[in-house]
Amino acid sequence: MHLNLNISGYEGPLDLLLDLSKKQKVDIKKISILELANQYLNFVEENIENLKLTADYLVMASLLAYLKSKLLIPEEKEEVQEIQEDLTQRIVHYNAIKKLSNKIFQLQREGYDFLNISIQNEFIISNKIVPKISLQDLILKYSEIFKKKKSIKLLTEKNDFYSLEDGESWLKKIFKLKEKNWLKLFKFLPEDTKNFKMKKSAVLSLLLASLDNVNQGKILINQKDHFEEIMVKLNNG
Amino acid sequence: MDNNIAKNFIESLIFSAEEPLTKESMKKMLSYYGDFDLDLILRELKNDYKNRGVELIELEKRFYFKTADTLNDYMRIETKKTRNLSPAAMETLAIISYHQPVTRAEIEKIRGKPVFRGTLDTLLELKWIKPSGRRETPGRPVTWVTDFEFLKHFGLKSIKDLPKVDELESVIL
Amino acid sequence: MDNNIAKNFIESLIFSAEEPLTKESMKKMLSYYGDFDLDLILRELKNDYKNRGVELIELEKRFYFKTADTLNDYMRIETKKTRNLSPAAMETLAIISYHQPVTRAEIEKIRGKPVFRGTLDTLLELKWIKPSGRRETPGRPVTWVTDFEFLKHFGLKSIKDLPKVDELESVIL
Repeated sequence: MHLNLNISGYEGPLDLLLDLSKKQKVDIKKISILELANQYLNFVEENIENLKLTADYLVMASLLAYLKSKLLIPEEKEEVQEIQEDLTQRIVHYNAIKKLSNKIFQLQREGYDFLNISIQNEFIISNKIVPKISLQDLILKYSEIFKKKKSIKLLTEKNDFYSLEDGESWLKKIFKLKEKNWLKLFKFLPEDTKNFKMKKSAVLSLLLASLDNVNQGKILINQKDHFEEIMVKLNNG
Repeated sequence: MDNNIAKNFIESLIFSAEEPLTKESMKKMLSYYGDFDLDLILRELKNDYKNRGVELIELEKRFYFKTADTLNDYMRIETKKTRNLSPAAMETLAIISYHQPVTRAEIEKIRGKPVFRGTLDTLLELKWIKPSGRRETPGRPVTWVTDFEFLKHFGLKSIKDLPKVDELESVIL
Repeated sequence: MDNNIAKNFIESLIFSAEEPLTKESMKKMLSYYGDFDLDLILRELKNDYKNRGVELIELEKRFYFKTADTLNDYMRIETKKTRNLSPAAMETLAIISYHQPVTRAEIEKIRGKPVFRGTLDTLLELKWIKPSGRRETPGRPVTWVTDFEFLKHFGLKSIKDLPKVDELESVIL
């Protein structure tokens, strides 16, 4: 959802600050931050109903409230000098960007002031990429796969993973139980998983199998919130 | 607007129009800027483009530019680039050609390693493979088969012309 | 193919291409027909179209024709693509154009409010911006820069031709 709330036509807290600064009718670099803070906080107060949704206005309000409190005590003025300068700088910068964004769109534009040309075309240009591979290469590759597989199998056998079908078979218990209540999905996991890697693989295959069953309308699945227990139950069960 | 700008104006209008322009529509647009001899302008333009790469065509009282007829002989260009196919793509292609229709999971099982989407995309782009129906197993995975360009590239009449696996075994393995 | 036909050939190629052509692609197509001086051809073409209704533009080493600048005041373009950008998109575009390469977080800091993904998507779709490299700071955020179509759309020769304001000079970029 777009939370692009436009309060009285302002694009954001900086836009509001910029507008308020302009009302001071001095060089933007010499604005009174104290006065600005007062005006901004007043504005926020008046519009508090509208502002409920946009945190950025409130973040700025709290910064300005802090600044104001410091500025009212003369001996603490220096402390907030840096924040004041930074804020002024940001308003100046934002002002520049706003001006420039309008200037860009005042430039001549394609489709408005000029057109690019592409005329009727009798050319047929095809850009073909032809891979260098012959039938021999293909066949050799195929035989290679099986040569390799023989040696790979020995290496990978003990590191095998559970398949979707495995998940399916564990989940089958739910149909045998004929239980009408919600059950914890992970109760269906096998208990004899060798290591963490295998356990991860088992969780995955069980999850996928259950989603597949949901898809087929055989079971229902439910999780109240992130990290909560995943519950399953027979559909029409 | 002087005569020269008027001519440029018409020239750019014809060039940038999406459809061939009628004299009436051009006359109307010119009329905002003064009184000009459109026929003279069009004659001049036709002449200007006589020996160039594009020519001004009048067809059924409409005007447009097209590439010049004198270039017709040069207009069919087929650029061919050769490129090496990655080992992954070659393996995947080999498996698809011999096991089609075959799912990605099945290819991975045969290869003993994952098949990345990019590999399939490469082969798809070449029109060497195409998706076929789905396998009626959990997840209903799509299956892959070889496509027309594959046969064309390898000079095969049909996929049956590929050497058989048992033939291969006696020769290569 | 003689020199004149080669020139016509290039002229018609640029006119009829859907996208601006690079020298490389033109050179390649010319090479099928002989050995020609492409740079000379392009210089001549640029010159031929100097005072005409269309002009040959070279932007980032790509070539295309557009209606002549001198006619901008007379063009009443009716096929206006009336797609108005939101103020958020306009500001984001301005920030990217003047501060590129710039990360999303940096844009947000200048704007003083979040930049939604949709805003960047709008600009991406127009091909006005593109992701560039990553900033070597924690999280390695992607940076954004303006793209070719941005310059082309606003008739700019390079990013340096963007309008300037004094205010921007005074802030540390």
